[in-house]
Amino acid sequence: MSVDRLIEELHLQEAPVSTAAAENEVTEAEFSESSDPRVVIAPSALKLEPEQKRQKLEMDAVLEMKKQGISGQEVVAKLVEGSASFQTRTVFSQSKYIKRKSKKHSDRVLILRPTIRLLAKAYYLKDPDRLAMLRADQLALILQMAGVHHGKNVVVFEQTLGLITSAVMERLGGSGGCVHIHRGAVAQSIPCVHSMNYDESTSSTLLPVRIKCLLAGKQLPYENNRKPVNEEEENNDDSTAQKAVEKLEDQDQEALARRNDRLERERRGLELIDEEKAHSLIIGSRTVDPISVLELVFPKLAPSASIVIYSPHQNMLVSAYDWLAKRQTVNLVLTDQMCRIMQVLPDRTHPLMAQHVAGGHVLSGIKVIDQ
Amino acid sequence: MSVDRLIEELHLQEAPVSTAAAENEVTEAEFSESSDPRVVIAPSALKLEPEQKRQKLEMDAVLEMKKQGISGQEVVAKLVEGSASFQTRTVFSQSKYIKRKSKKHSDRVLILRPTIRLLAKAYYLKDPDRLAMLRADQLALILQMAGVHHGKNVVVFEQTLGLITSAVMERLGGSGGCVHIHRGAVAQSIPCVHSMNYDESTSSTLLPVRIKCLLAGKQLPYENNRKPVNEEEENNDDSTAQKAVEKLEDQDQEALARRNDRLERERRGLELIDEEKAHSLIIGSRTVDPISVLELVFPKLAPSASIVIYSPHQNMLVSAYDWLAKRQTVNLVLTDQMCRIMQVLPDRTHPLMAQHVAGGHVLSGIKVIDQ
Amino acid sequence: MTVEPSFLQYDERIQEGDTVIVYVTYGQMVPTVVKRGQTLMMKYGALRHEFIIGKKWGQRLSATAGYVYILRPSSDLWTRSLPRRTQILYTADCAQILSLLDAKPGSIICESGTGSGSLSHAIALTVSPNGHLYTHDIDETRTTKVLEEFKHHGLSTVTTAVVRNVCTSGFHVENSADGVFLDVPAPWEAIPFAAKSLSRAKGGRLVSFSPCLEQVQRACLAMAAAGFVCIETIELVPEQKKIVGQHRQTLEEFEEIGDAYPKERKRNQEGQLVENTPRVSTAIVFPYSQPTHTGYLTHATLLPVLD
Amino acid sequence: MTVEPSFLQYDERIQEGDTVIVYVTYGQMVPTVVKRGQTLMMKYGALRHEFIIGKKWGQRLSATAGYVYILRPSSDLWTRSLPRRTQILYTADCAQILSLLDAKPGSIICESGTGSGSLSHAIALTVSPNGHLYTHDIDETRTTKVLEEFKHHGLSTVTTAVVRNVCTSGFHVENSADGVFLDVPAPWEAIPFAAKSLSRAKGGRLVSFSPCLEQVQRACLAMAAAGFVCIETIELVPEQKKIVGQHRQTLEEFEEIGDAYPKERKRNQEGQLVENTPRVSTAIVFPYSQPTHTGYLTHATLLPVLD
Repeated sequence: MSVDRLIEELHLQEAPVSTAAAENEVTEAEFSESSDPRVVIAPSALKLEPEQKRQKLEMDAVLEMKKQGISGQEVVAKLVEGSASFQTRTVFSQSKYIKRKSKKHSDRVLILRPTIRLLAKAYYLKDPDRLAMLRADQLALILQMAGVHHGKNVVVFEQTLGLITSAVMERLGGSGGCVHIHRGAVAQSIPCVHSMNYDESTSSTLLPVRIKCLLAGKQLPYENNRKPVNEEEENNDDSTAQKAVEKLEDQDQEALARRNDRLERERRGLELIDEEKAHSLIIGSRTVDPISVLELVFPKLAPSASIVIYSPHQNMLVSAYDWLAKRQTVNLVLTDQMCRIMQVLPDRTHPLMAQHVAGGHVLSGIKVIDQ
Repeated sequence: MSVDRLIEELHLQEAPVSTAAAENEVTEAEFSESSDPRVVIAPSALKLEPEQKRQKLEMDAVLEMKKQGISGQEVVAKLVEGSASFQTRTVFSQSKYIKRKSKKHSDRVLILRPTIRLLAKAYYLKDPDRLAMLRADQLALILQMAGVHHGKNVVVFEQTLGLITSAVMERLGGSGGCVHIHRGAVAQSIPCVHSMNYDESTSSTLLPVRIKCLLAGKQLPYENNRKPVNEEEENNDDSTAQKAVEKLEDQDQEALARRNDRLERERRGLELIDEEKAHSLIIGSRTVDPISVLELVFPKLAPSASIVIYSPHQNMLVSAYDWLAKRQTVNLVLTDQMCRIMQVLPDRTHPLMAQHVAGGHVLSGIKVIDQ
Repeated sequence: MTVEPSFLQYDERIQEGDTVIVYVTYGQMVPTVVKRGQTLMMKYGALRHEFIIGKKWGQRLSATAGYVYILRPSSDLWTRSLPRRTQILYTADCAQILSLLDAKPGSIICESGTGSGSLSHAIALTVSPNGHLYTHDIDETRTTKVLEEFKHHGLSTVTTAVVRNVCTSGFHVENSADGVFLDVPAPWEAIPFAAKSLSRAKGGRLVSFSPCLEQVQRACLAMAAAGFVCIETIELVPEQKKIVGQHRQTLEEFEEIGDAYPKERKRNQEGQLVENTPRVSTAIVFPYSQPTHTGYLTHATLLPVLD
Repeated sequence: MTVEPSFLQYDERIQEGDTVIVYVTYGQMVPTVVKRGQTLMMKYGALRHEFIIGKKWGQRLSATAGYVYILRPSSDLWTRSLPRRTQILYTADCAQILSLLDAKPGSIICESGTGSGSLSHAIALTVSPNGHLYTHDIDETRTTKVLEEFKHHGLSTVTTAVVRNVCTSGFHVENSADGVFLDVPAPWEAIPFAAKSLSRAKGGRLVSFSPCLEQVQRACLAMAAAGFVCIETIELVPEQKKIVGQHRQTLEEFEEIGDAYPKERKRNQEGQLVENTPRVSTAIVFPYSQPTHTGYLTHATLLPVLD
């Protein structure tokens, strides 16, 4: 699933008006806007027919009408005609139907610039598992507890698709460093960094460091194969082999430059850790035991550094708490937070009847040293 | 701390009017009624002087005035006079002060019959630790998940001061059985049962069973010493020895009758378990691993019986979940719930700024059997 | 001894006429009245009622395409499986409402509306055998249906269902109830009638369920105006968790195999099966999307009138 | 290299003029500006500032009656320890507000009121070095105090504090802000001014904090009327936990020793010390009473005006 598509879908959610909605979005809206607001709890039990079946007008026909420049108002009129259920609705329900369809088929689209907040929301709704269920509100808390701002040196180990790394980079604003600990030869699976399209200044603070190097306690050379592992596609069948050879020299130059850049960034990242200049450590863990990261990084953190550990698994944080409590750490605290959206409408104010609640826990503390 | 005192304090909380308040109750009220509703979050930071210091009129003097039959209104007038801070208050704050004092010193007291709900609330606020942090709303959930009603046979192991046992007894309404598993020779530390003053019919369903007997798999005789262990005070110093001897015969008769009653109830309780007639098992655990109880009771539960386990420690329930999942149990579910009180006042509606949130988790399931 | 079909008491073995809860999978339970000649169709195929009769409660039975469990009905299971005619009150709220009403055997409780009878069953079971539930609804199909269910469930003697708009006509009984429960769009209209239906000599409890805060605000004012005291509004937000087997990786393992959960056992270089790091059971919030609001519960006490 | 005292950057060692956070115990932290000749008095006795100068950040120091740690100031620590002149916004809300404002280095943010400067510090640190915070309050003592603090904390160049009632006079800047934050009793009065202060070409974000729902309702209407879109209200409820060593008893142990937590080691019948069942670390909700509401956060977007 492409990030662009995510961002697009996100717009649909936040946008008061849109044209590009998939038809199933309508059905969802009908659940949450049902006249009995408690309906949303167990929609399956109600066995509502999907909108498609009750609507005789095909989706294709609607799109065709739009191509022809037919106005949103006319499209809605056709939809009302085609709706099997319209006549059986109450007047109130009919007016709601028209209102909803009018919104949906009016001719404006809202385009928003990607922001960390919107990105966090989009990925959380689409793929909470791969994001370690990190909610936008908890990401905000992590940044604040870690004290990320211009000029800070922050070490990040995360399994959240680059979201934490990207958020840290934005807050550094081109000064300081964001050491990103990654597996393999090249930082992979960090779409949240790439999709923000950071300028050179902000990008300059990203310092990817290989786990291998951290484990070895020193920078390692790349393995002997010409191309960095995992980076280029392994598309070597005969028909394309010829072309590949032709491009080889250019590629060599480019690859070499990229590799040198990576090595230089890694050197800076490792140096920053070794010289005890890291002011914050953020761990956003899904499968990796935070203690495994703490063992390598904690001893080298600058005194008075903040440690912030996020995980959907409370027991991992309990173990990490015990680990930190035995070392020199103060202000250790484990928190969890509920984030609820309110529906604010005249005479119908209440918290949303259902929403995504998956999330995690945040452990934070401050490293201190003896006299 | 006596239960009567608890109930009394409880009345003060629920009662809109009362006379018997301790002075510190006033100070608390001032925190929660502060004109800035967010003040309550960190009262310590505000360093408000206690009411006593700002009030020149002594508590004793107020009580004396009341004895003399001076009306509440006059008492309030005196209090206003004596208040060091009254003149410095805003008009709004002054009117609130008078209103509050009028409520406090008016001449009515609200006496409520003890109910399980009020008892649960009182103990939770006063001694959450000894109650395993069992909140009234979670107690309600436990009863409903266990399906307690007239005629049911329920096995209870609890470390909640008798609260769960007492609530089960009330719901049985004199028919069925509440097997109460207890340590020692006699069921101790169950003030919540005693303070409900149940009639004979309701009391007849309480079937205390010694842990010893459950471990032994049969009813054991009482040990040889005349008095049941732990029951009577061990007050045997010389000066009272003589009196003790005089009362010995009467006591012997009474003690014997009580013991026989206990043995008969225990026999019925053990029989109910052995004959697989227990329809529900409720465990309310603080220090005891629920698995230790499950090992003894689960195999003997009637098929289709409900199992409900409460504990403030989630990890105990995770272990119990694993234990049950390996046996024949369906509908296993672990829940937690937030219970928040709303302040509903014109133009000042919001959830309470602070309240007791300690609580636990509830694991429930249903025992099934093979073909 | 053979007893009449009843939620309150039953034989060890299932009889014809009993209501059973057929447990198919987690989240799918089907209530059915056992009757010779009938067949239940569900996910795991067909199950002839003949096979159910005489079996023990809680027993596993084979259907044509899988097996199911036959469970004893309880208030909670009924709530989870009942035929829904309206939006219903779920177990967390039902439990809390019973507690706020101080409901127990012998209590006289008025309820409006009846809806699909989820709470009605919970109340009827709790006040049995000597209490009574008066349930009111404006829709006759609902009261008719719930009366039919009550009959099948052995609850007829403790229940009365009335077609009645309590907001305009008040409750079926006056000066006798111990508790009144309201789940109506305009509770403030019903509150003065609720006060009338409560016992003057004993006083009583009132509980009102409303999804919206504006309803709560008006209800609170109406309660105070009708003489209720100790008015309090609460909200319950349950959270459901599931237990998963969690594999804690070291950085070395992560570097080697990535974040895919490894198999419990793997082969080493000599081809022998070796145990991997054992998994730890842990609770996570699941499902990811959950109900976060049903309604506010406003409760209050009416004091007895002393003569 | 010696740098000016600043929350943004500092030497490895503490210099005179630096603001330090003296960590006394959990929950008790004292901020102080280090100055030769001065002495800090706290729970663990006296600590002469001379002893602080030249020490490493995070170092443990002996006072006359115990020891303390000297911590680097951060936005979170400042919020936890600052001198309170008003009710303040705590870290959970501050963090969320920064996120909802899309605040980052370079952002121009307006805030009202200044209060005790908890959020003001959080914003100033986030928008540094090339952004700006305009903070407004009706009380001059507050703006004066926060300006003094900003000076000590190296934030003067990125901040402006104005005595001004934004509900009647609007904000210090127009058509230039990226975000506006409101914590005022009547936000609806300030919202039209907030729209004016936001950049027309870039659009911007608005966040309003209100404890009461009635304020939220009026604010939402005012936001819609002022042309804001994507209006949403959220509420954060943090829950704090502590880790305790838990002893799991068997029924046998419970029968023998009761529910008192046994010592980690005990003597057996021969008088030898033996290890008891090991304790398991577990998280429980603590403190028992916690904040359950601070306020609702209503946020919205103002779209850019396309010419």
